[in-house]
Amino acid sequence: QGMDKVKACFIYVGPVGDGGWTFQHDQARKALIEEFGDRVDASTYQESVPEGADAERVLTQMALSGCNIIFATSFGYMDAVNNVAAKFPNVKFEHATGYRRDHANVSTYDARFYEGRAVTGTIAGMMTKSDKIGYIGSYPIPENIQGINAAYLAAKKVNPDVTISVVWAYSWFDPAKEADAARALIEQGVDVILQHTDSTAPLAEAAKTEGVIGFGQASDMAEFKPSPRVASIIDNWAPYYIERVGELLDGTYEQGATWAGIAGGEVQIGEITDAVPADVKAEAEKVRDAIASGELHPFTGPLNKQDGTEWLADGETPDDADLAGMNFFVEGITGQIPN
Amino acid sequence: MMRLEKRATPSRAWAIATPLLAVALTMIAGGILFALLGKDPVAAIRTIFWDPLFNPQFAAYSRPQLLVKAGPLILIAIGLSLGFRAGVWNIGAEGQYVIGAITGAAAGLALYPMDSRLIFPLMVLAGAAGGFAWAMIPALLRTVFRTNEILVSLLLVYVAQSLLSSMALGALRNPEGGGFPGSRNLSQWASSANPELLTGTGMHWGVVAAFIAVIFAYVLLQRHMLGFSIRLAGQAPRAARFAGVSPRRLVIICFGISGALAGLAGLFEVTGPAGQINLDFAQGYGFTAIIVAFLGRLNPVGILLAGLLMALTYIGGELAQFMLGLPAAAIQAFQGMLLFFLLAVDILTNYRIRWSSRETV
Amino acid sequence: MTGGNVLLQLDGLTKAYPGVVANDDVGFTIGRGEIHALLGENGAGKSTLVKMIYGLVKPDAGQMILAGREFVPDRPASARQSGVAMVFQHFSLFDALTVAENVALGMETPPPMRELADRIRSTSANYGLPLDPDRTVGDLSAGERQRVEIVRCLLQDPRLLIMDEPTSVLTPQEVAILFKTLRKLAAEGTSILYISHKLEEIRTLCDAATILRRGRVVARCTPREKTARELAELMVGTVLTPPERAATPKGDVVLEVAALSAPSPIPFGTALRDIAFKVRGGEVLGIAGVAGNGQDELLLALNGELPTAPDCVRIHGRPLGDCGPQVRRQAGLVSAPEERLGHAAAPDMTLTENALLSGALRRGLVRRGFIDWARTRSFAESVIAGFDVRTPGTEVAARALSGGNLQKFVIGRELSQEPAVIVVNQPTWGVDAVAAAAIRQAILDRAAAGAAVVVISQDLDELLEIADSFAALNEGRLSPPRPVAGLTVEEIGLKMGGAHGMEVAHDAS
Amino acid sequence: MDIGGINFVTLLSTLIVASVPILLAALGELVVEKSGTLNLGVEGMMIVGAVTGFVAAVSTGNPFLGFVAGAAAGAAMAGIFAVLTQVLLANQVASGLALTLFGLGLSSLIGQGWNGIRPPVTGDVPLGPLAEIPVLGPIVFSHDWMVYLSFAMVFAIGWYLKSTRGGLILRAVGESHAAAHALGYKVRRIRVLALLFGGAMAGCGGAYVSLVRVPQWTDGITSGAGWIALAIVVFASWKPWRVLLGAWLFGGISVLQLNLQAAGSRIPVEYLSMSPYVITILVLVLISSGRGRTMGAPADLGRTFHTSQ
Ligand SMILES: Nc1ncnc2c1ncn2[C@@H]1O[C@H](COP(=O)(O)OP(=O)(O)OP(=O)(O)O)[C@@H](O)[C@H]1O
Ligand SMILES: Nc1ncnc2c1ncn2[C@@H]1O[C@H](COP(=O)(O)OP(=O)(O)OP(=O)(O)O)[C@@H](O)[C@H]1O
Ligand SMILES: [Mg+2]
Ligand SMILES: [Mg+2]
Repeated sequence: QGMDKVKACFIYVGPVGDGGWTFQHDQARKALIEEFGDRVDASTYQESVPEGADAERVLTQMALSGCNIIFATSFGYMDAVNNVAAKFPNVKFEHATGYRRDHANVSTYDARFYEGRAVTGTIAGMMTKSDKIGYIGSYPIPENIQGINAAYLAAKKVNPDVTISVVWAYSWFDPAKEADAARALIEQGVDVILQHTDSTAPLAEAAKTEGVIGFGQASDMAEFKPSPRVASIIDNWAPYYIERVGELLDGTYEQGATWAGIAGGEVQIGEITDAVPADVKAEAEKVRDAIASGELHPFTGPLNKQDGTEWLADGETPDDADLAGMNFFVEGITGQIPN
Repeated sequence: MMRLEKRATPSRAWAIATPLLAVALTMIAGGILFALLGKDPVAAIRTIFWDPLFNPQFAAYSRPQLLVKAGPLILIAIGLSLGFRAGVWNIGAEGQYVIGAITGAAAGLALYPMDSRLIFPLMVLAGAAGGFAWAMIPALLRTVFRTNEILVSLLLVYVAQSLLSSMALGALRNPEGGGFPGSRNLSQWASSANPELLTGTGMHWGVVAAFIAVIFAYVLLQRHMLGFSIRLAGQAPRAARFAGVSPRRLVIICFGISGALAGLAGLFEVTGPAGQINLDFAQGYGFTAIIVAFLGRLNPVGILLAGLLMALTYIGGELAQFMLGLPAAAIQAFQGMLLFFLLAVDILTNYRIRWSSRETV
Repeated sequence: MTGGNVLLQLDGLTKAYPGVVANDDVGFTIGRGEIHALLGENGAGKSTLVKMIYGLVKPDAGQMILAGREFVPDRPASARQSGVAMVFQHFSLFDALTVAENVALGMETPPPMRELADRIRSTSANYGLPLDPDRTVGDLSAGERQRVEIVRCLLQDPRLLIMDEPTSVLTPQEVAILFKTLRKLAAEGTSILYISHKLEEIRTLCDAATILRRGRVVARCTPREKTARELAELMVGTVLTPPERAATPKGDVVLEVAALSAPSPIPFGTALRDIAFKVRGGEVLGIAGVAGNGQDELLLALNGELPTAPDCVRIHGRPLGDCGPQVRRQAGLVSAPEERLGHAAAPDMTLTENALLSGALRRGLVRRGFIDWARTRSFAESVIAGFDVRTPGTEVAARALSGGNLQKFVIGRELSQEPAVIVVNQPTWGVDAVAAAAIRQAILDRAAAGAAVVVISQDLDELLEIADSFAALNEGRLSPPRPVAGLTVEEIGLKMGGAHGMEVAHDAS
Repeated sequence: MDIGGINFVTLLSTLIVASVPILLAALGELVVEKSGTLNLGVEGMMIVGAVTGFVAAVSTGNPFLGFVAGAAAGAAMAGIFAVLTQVLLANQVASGLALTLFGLGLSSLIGQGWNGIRPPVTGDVPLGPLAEIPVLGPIVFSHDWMVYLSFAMVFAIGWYLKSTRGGLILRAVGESHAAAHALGYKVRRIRVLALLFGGAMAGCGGAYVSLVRVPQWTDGITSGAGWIALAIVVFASWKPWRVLLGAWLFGGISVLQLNLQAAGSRIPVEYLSMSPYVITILVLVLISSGRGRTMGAPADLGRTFHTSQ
């Protein structure tokens, strides 16, 4: 059963102006308006909704206000989405990065950010002069751990001497803390910074020291081109949103669980600038294309866990459940995951 | 020139009228603010104050939500108001709220997945104890070392938030949660759930507790010697010592009560509306409750009304955000203004204003 | 007085406050080099008048002429520039600052600090009031603090020096030195406007007097030509009768204080040192002393606000030194601190609530923690009726009462509790003569009924009138009590601590 | 200079920069409290200063104007507080809290659309060869002018309070407003001026966060620095010199905990991240214990002054 007009609503965990995670979701919302024009009303969104009781109320009020499909763009909305979905079976709920689909009207979607990390990790490994790369983690959760492991493995492949230092910011978005973390890493001799937090502060900090580079995260962070931002991992939700709303319009919408990566266009590698030597750029692009084509999996055995026990046998790759619950560093990383 | 003349006795009429005047002034100033933001001020004010209560599309859902939102605010504000009346400044209720939620949740989760009716009461006790214990830190530092309780209680909020992250990521993390931060959902485990007691009312145990606290505080302040001592210590500290009130004991009592109530609020929230310990659990109830306490003129009935009013601005504010595109920050500034106006017009209660042409010293 | 000799002429000065006309058409003149007394009951409007001359308060009507020119001081600075200096009734000093800094704050254009310090040393020595400019004012005795105020004025070579009750904090010896200084100043041509309630002082010092009652000038006279009693009756407008006392036999020792030492809980306060005395039932012990010698601390130690070792304070033999006010009340001790607003009573609470404040325990106003408001109200009503407290009712705030009426309420509240021990500090401070007599009588009546009474007062006449035995408090030490009979004011003065090292200065001048 | 994998020269150099915002705000608050007013709204004034300074600097391209605008905005916020507490005699604690709440909302409102932008660079003062001196060079001689200005303010405020007549009057008003009033000083006017100065300093400190420290604008960017500034005033017993020390101590711990993490310390992260607050509390306890009256606290701090004339 198709629809003449769809009202699509969005609930964001941060401010639209964060220039990162929420900003990218909002870009995708605007892409919907662009794509469908009058057939879609995508004007309704609410920013900075905390995970918990407030999210449940906002979702309910959105459902009451006549939304047909609601994109809930944070993992922490999981319980709220499923609770509200039970009460509004006619409203479709799309939950980003979650895994629970308790009701037929709940779908989940996510992106394989670790694939992008393999590309930036390659650049990091080849570019570092001190053989020290740094990683600003947000929280010690699987998504971050996947990224750290992927970046480290990629860097080590091209530079066996590389070591990685991790600083946890305990926030997705806290520019002051991220800046301090970047500074601390630089003071430790790190000259390539990878970040899993959403502000441009680490890049701004990197810009203060000659020879330190970093990467855009979530959005392109183009204002730091060509250096310190030498490349970026961009979250691109527009294709998915357009696809889902389109399906709702033409009546082909079904419950789903999507985890797409570079191949699906959800994870994009932003322009690799000329601050990077041509051979490095070529190598990075090779990794990117190999992942896109499926030739290369960032986690391919033989791989051991940090404690030396075997994780993947030669040639083996992990399944999605294994990836989604990743809670250990791979062999060679010296830091500890806080517990 | 404006001249202020202290009234012999505070005006009772103004004591009731000032909050209403403050709300009216805030509506006007807020309307101007919304107009400056390019929104229709009348529509904005209506969406905030009217729609949650009477708009047929939302009211049935929003009205009970008022209680859900106001419950913890009232519960915490009642505790704080006792201290504020006694001149004991607990600014760290947010931390006590978080710790109460953590200890309460931990007590329950330790017994997971047992099935017992005793678990929830046990968690309630643990939550109150957690908030109480956290409040005892500034209270004891104050009484033993004379350390400024405003600063200590406030700094402890940051410490509590660090503990919250650590708990959400570590000790209390849901082992079946795919490694994501956050505890098990306590509202979905029958033994620990704090459900809606009467469907469609929003009434849960936390709201019940808030109402009990209002009555308790009212009786305490009106009829009980402890309440009298609290008022006395706040109005005339030396007279309180003369009467035999021990300032140290009062600090301990006021922090203890407010900490325990904040801890309770945290526990009821984590087992009910919020459902789990997660990184976003601390939502500033402890700070907003300070506004509520002052808005209610530190009077239990006033706090009850102020808590509901505050909840209205939250829920109406949310509606105004996604219906009118009013930024979340505008609502926050609006709430700040409300407190400003309240403080400003409060002077009418205690002073008479005279206008004279002559300059004054 | 001829026109050329007039320094200040006041005409028709009027100042109204809400509910009171503090000054009503006040006018008089002060000659050059004249020491002029301003007399009046509490609240008669003396302070208001001098504040108008000093530019702190603006008159509603009237004019002033200083040295032949119209004088309209709009702020203290312009008054100071015109040569008017003032020593305040309540000290205008800053405890945490040094003497030199305090002096600098009272001057228009103070010289650099070092020079100022030298000038303070020389001027103060010159007038017999030696001061160390580097000391912190909070550490000084009351007499020394007053010197700071006076020296601050003298450094500005004033034409008119206003002194608002300067002697209430001085020992008789210190008063003598002060008078010598003032006479020297007058001889040099400075006019002095002198406010005091101590009529004998006025008689020895002043050349002329103006008497105010309820804001109006009711009389002018030359004080030397009147007796103190005549002056008092001019002020009050009625004939005064001294209180009666029945010679009652003394009972057993009720209150016993021994080896009482304690640091002061008040910033810049005075520590108590080894205080000992006994009071029998029916006996009134009068404790004299200059303000700031430990009176407040002694009251706190007796009423339980300042805990000490258990044996320091015994009531009926029970050691209670470490117990708080409630336990002592239980044991029969009632007390009335000097400061009524804020200490003895909560300013913003009603009289009913203030009755509860100390009466809860002994009057049984609270049952199992719950307050019986009806009983409390009737207790308040009985105090109001019994002590002639003028108030519209029990539900008005304490601060709405006049000082004297509030004092009657406070004293009445304590005396109505069938006490075994009564401790009062300055029972009649700031209270008019009629009410003061009533309060003294009530205290004596309680003593006659068997209570042990300790009256701390700076008013020596009051002590001589009501006390059986006498002791003096000086820098936290108490002289051994002795019977009051046969005691002279000079002896008392010496017991009160002499002149705090002023003899040296005395010789120098 | 490496101890436990941490380079102390860079650490010291970083902590000097990291402590500038709290140093400025605390110095301002010190003057305010010396005059007898307790303004708990430092956080609110800082964050409004941060956003206003940021917007001004970005739109003019001139960081200097940014700091001026930040100071003006902080002073304007203090003006609200002054009207509430000095004219309308409102409770100072509540007014300060209201100021912070309002400031957080207002700043985020002003800052809409200014996120993620690069502000113009506030460059280091060119001290030429001085900056090349080993150890001392990077620690002392390679900072931007605000760092040196903040040092100068420590001296200036210390000197003003101790050695000038204005400073003497300010302290007198804080000690006893009644006595100061009796001597004819305009208690209210002096307090309002002190408040405006304190607001300007806090606004400047906020602007330093958004223009130099981070540098960018985002909601809640001052993240509690204003509260720390308040704690440091108590810690410093109301002495400018010790404010500097306190700011360095807090800045040092904040920087050190991240350095420890980056150096792979085994201390759990959550303990490291709460350490600045815990240590501040411990220091407060040490400072306030043992003595009768908190040393240096103005006697009339936080009392409302009113005279009916
Ligand atoms: N600021 C004020 N506001 C209102 N009323 C005032 C004020 N100052 C004085 N009064 C009133 O004016 C009257 C005269 O007071 P004033 O202080 O001049 O008396 P006084 O003669 O100095 O008394 P005392 O001997 O007690 O010092 C009193 O009734 C007093 O309550
Ligand atoms: N702060 C105040 N607020 C309201 N009314 C006041 C205030 N101070 C004084 N009054 C009123 O002014 C009148 C005079 O008060 P004041 O204290 O000066 O009395 P007084 O003349 O000194 O009397 P007493 O001799 O009893 O002390 C009183 O009737 C009192 O009600
Ligand atoms: Mg007087
Ligand atoms: Mg009087």
